[in-house]
Amino acid sequence: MRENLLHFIPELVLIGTILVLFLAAFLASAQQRLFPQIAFVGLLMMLLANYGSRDLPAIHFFSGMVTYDALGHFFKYIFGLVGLMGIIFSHQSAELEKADLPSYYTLIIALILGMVLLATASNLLMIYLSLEMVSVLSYILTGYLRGVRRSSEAALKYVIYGGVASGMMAYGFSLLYGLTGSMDLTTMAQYLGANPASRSLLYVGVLFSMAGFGYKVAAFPFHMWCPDVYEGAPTPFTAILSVGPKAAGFAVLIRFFLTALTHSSASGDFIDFKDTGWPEMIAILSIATMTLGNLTALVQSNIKRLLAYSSIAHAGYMLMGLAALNNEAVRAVLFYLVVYAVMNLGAFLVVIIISNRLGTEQIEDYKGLGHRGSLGLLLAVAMTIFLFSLTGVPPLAGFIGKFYLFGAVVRAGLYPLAIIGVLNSVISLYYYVRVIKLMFFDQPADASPLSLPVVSHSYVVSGLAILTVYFGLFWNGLAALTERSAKLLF
Amino acid sequence: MHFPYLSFMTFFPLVGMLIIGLMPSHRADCIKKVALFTTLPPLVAAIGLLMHFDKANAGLQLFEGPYAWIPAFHIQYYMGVDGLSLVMLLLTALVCPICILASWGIEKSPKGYFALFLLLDSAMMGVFSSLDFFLFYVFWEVMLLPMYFLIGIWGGPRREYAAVKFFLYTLLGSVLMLLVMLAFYFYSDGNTFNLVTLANQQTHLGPLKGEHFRHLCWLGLFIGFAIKIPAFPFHTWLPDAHVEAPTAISVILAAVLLKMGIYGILRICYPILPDATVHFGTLMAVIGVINIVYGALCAMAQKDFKKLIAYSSISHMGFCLLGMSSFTPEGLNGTVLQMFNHGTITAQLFLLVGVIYDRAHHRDLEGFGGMAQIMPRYSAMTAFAFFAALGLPGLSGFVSEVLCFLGGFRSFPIITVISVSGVVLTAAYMLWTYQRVFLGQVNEKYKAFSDITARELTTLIPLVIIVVVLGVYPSYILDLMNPTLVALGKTLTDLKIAGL
Amino acid sequence: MLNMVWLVPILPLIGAFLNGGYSFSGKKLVRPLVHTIACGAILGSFLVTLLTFIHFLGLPSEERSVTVTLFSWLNLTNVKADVAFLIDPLSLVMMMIITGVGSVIHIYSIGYMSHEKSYARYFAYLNLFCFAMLCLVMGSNLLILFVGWEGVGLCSYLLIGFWFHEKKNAVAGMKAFLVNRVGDFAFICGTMLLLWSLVSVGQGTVTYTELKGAVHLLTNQTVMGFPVLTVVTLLFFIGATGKSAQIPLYVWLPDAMAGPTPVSALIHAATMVTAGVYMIARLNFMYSLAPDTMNVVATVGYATAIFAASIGFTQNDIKKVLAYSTVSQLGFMFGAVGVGAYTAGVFHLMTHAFFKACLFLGSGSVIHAMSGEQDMRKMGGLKDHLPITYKTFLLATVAIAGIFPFAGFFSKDEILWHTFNKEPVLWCVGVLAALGTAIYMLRLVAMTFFGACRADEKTKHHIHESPATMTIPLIILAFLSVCGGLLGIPEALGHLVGWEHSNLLESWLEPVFAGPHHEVEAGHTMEYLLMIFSLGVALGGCYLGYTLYTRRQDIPERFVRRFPRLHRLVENKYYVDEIYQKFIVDNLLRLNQWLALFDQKVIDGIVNLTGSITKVGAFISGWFDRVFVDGLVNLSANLTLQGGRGLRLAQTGRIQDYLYVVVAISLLILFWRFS
Amino acid sequence: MATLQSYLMVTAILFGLGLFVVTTRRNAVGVLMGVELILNAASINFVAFAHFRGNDVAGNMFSIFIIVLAAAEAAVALALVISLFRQFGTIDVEEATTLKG
Repeated sequence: MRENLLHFIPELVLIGTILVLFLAAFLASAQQRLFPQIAFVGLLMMLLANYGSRDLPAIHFFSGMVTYDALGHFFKYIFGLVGLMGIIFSHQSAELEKADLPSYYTLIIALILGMVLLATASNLLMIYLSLEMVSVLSYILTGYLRGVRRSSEAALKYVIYGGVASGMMAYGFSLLYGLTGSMDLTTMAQYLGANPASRSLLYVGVLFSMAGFGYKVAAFPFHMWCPDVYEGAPTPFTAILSVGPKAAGFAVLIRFFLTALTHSSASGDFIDFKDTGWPEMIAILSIATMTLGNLTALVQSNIKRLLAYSSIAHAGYMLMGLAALNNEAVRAVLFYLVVYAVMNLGAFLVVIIISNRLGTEQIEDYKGLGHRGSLGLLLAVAMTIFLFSLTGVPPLAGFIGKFYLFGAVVRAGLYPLAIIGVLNSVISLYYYVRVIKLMFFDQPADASPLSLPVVSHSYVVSGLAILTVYFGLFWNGLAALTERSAKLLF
Repeated sequence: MHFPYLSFMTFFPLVGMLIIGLMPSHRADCIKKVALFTTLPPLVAAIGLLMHFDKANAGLQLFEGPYAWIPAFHIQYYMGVDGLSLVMLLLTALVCPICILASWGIEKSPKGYFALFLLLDSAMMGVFSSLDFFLFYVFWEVMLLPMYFLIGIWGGPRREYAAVKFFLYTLLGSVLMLLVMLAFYFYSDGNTFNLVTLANQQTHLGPLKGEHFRHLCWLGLFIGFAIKIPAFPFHTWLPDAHVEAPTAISVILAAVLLKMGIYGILRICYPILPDATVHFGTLMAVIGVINIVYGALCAMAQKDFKKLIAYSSISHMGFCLLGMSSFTPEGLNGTVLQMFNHGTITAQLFLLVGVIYDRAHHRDLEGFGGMAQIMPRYSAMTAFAFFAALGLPGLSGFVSEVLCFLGGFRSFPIITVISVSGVVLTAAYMLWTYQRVFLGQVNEKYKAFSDITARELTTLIPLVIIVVVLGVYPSYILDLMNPTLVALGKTLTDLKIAGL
Repeated sequence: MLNMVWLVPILPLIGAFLNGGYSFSGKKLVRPLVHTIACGAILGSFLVTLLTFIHFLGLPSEERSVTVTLFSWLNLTNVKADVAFLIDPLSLVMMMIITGVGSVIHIYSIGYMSHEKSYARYFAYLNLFCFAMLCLVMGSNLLILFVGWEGVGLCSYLLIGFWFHEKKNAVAGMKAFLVNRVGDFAFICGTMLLLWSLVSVGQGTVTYTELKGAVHLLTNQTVMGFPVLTVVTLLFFIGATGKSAQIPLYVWLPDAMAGPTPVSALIHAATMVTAGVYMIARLNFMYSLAPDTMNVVATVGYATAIFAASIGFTQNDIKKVLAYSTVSQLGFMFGAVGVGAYTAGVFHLMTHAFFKACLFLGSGSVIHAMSGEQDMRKMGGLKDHLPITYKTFLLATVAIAGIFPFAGFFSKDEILWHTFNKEPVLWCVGVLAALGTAIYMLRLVAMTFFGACRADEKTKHHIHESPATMTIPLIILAFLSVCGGLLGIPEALGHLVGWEHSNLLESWLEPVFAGPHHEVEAGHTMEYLLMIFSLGVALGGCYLGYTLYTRRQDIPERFVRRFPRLHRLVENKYYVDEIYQKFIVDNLLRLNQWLALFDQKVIDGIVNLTGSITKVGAFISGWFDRVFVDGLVNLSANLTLQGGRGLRLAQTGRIQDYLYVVVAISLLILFWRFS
Repeated sequence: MATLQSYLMVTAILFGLGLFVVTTRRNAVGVLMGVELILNAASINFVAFAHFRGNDVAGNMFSIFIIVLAAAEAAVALALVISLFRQFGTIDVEEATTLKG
């Protein structure tokens, strides 16, 4: 038991942080600046604790509900860093000015905890619980802007959509449970490997389960909440939403499919049990997701919606990795998640800064940003780096991510998928570049230099931009990390 | 251990870029000077490289690396030159300072312009020196970014359209290349991006499975490179890009960037997929002849001076395709020489168009007339460049065109004979243009135009000298690359004969 | 002396470079400096040529062929070409002509161009031309020949359009270059075919000396069913028709008269246009192996000779008459080489260079005196005003008409004699052409120098004899026109005076043209008869021409009145040819203009036709490019955007629509899976 | 004695009804009830499977958790419905369409 808790320290730290935040809200609710600091420190400690637990052996614990393995360890880093970024982004946000900040930060930390649990869950029940935890907290945070129509509307849509999706998932889980007699992913795999089971029922179960996962990562056809919610939610939270739950969704997708529904071969490839045909399903959903995301992004005029569709498209790229069914693919997805997190958070931070400063989310208003003083230039250059990276142009991190993904797909011999993927990234260029074009090629309506309310934001933007370039050139460390992390405990 | 010429040439411009980045943007003069002096050391290094280069050695040499860059993917930092890349590096090193000089008149945020230009310079050098496919690809793509901004910010009225078109087209080509690159990696022995190792693996005998698959790989690469050449029917980005780009960028685009397509085919398709190359030889020749004739006919129909030159570039790059498709030593030598010569000649043409555009602010061929009386020296320079472009013997263009024809005739007599008609067409549109713009009645509107300035002349004179010298003594360059190309051609010819 | 021979082409090049730079720099013009450089350069190369010639005279005939290699030009696997000069009797003859006549014309230009603003540019071009022409004749291989070949084309372009401020001149230059390029197209193809055919028999080369030993290997080779050598030589000949203004590519030459008159003399009479003849003479070993081509060459040559002569009658522009005369005389030369009489061809080339240069320079002197007037109908009676010009002109006319013992007699007669032996029909054509030549030349002289002056008063007032820089060259050339023929006195005549090897030129050129003499010699008696006959024809022609256009102008007028329907026939002399040509042209272009001037129609016809065809083609392909190739790209871009718009509509904002999508797609997947 | 098949049939119908309700009801509360139906279908499935596997405790546990989470979700959802009513003056989900495209 003591050992189990040792594995659980990062989560415990988060729980502790939540308690401290409660206490602080109770004792010193007037000290508005205190809460982000507590949350920040809590997350830092969680990251430290996670670092400290890096060499622990992989085990299942809590009756097999939760797993400690390299994959989960990796995702804890991602969530911790996303949380840190979220706190920085929320700092002095114009949107959140009137909101209840103590609860906001508490909810953020709880959300992080939920994502951590989701990424480490190894039992259907735990998956359901943690997924609901993330969902419910997300609904609340989406509707956090009181008296703002779009926020409430988005939250309501989100909750209905999420309810249906998780309901379908629960129904799917019930079928899987019925078929295998177990909720533990490893046991399910053992059962499926050894016993006959109805393939069609299994497929129905997988498809309905996919509704829950797909909704978390915003994959077609479970993506439609995404643009509306991104647009309606407070932007700092949108930034977290576009990265955190998506990453958690991929963690659970990887764990679910690769643990319960495949067995691994000696060559590092995973083989689909019983030939259920779910990899084809994933491949088709992946194609549909990226194509739809990219095409719809072409005609957007709101930058948050544009980034929403772009995030859908990126989910499509990453699903491609899942369909490839090999070790490289898992590594590629992990790698892609990291670089996606960096560049997408960067892009959102620029959006937040512009929104705070200019009060606009319209792409048109980015006109001539590069000509508005050194800050404007900095933001425009950073945004350019993020957007080009999202397109996948070397030497930026996004390219390396795509390189890994396409590499895995080519390795798996799925050439049509790869070609559609690269064509999609060409299409995506068009809308990313439109923003860049506006920022540089056009003259601003108001040429006055920009000033920044929060100085630290410009450092963070620069940092993320540099990181994007750095990972594009020297990604060996990150590659090694993902290689280490792409190990599941079966 | 020799001086790392290649790395120096590749990364020195980046140093200049950083320095410019740190300079205050109102010191335009200083920025220009820094830019100029950043492009000169690579030129010196290129000459050093030339001195150090062993002409008798057909293979790659003066290696730098391979150093592990990303061991996880066996990606290396690996550079080296052979006759082929040496010539291209010389061209790039030469054209860059000229372009900086030609950009002296840039007034709109010179800081950004020159910084981006130097980034472009660096990437171009990198492409020509890389021996690792991944490294090559990274440099290849890095070129796109500065190019996009240079056209899009400093270009003409339709610059946005042109820039996006350029970017989309070339990105489309390069993502296909990316896929093939990955296929090479996964299907090669020991999973490598190292171009030398890949070529030595004789993939047509070894690990890359299936003939069909190799043909697909070849086509993927070829489309990627053909867009850059640009080969029919992937060429329509070029006229737009040229028309909108500022003068110096047109120069660099025509003189260096277009060469990368051919270079890529020769560096990657030929050695790594020789059997597929032989299989598609006729395709290349046919595209070549279409480029030549079609480009020339289109050029004749143009009313915009720059568009005309752009189409003439398309036509001239067709000679390269024709020459290289023959696999004969003559054809291959002609191709590479034509790349170099086209670089120097078209650079002049674009510089010259820039001169008149700076004065008249339009490029309508019908809108001039009698300029030879107003600007005699400018007209003389233009006449020289035009005659060089139409392949006048004694100037460099002739040698390479004739070699392309000679080579092409061996393998594709009929196609080549059709191509030779391009010589007549080229002369027709060049002379017709010259007559319309420079000869005949003086257009009173432009009577006050000043003749070509010393700075403008400075950009042209080195190119003129090279064109003359290589026309009279082409062996100077041919000797550099002949061994490399003979070796390359031999593999393919042997395969071709074996295949028959 | 041979190690200095490279100076021959280089000196004019240096001159061109200096004067070109001078012109480019835009510095104040110092005329003496310019023409000293230019004339010094060409005289220098003449001197070197002369010394080389003298040196050669001292060598036994088999040693009179030396290759002077400067450096390797191309050294590839199959194509090896040096920048090298082949000095042998043939190239020496050509060099002598080029530098000699060239020098004379350079000097003449000092006077003729004395008022020209672009004096330095003019001399730079002239020197550059000499350089290119010398490369052409001295080059030791086909590629160097081609360099010179195109080089002279360039200079021709530059000099025809020398007064480019008039669009007409600029267009004429362009036409000359383009028509030549058509010929060059064939030339390049011929070179490629020759080279690769030789490579396939293991003897790939383009060097004359090596070709000579290798071409016989190709006698049995075919390409697409035709003998390789025939195809190659025909392709080369097409190239020659362009450069040497033969049917069908002669159209540029009359227009080329737009250039300054000394240029017409040098380029379009004495040297450049003979390049084709030189080329065939140089490749005689190849042509001799291709009898079919020889027939074509001879036929085209004579056809051109008579055809151009016929046009000579209808022209009123003094230079145009001479231009057609040049075309006609070039036809004789091709006729000569076509029947295998290479020596005769080169001989005529040389004598023609003398008398035609003299005629052109003389006409230049006339034009100079007439303040630029070129229409002969406005001249007349100039013999008293321009005595030296008149006398030299008359001598040259007599020479071209072929009167014994002037130069033209010997060369033309030798051609006709060889032709008679080979093909009597062509001989008849030749004689007719010679008769025509005599008549129209006398017409020219009559209209220009005899009778009353028809110029307006102002012009009349200005008429004056040209300065010494112009008259001295005329005298030199007139002298050569008179005596030049003595270099090739036929052996039949030499025999009469006891001089066995009287044909100096033939024995000089023998090493080059040594080959099987397959002509059947018809014996001296026949030769005498023919000689007397053609002399009679020439004399008759002269008399006729002189009479008809001076004392008895009433005869043609009465003739016209008596036979109105024959009016045009008489006026145009060889109407049959003209109808033939008009028929073609009108079918090609303008059916409604039967009576328009003949050559203009040809020019409009061929050049404009090709021009409009290419323009239409260019337009179509430009359109194609815009609409289809680009259109396809834009279409796919539009489709993509449309797709985006369509998909955007699906995002209605209604949550239940979203749920519909979820349900529908899930059902769809299940159906797809289980059906 | 009811067989597993009959339970599954019932839950399938319930699930379908739930989907039908969520896609057709315009009243937000009604839609939420549809969600409850779906969750109930899953819940009954779990219990049924657990029963036929010898009262497996895991299945029963899952259904209890579903009920708990459904309640939590409903709480949040209803709060949001109220908020929506404040903003839009209606709980008709068709009205809440400002975010689209």
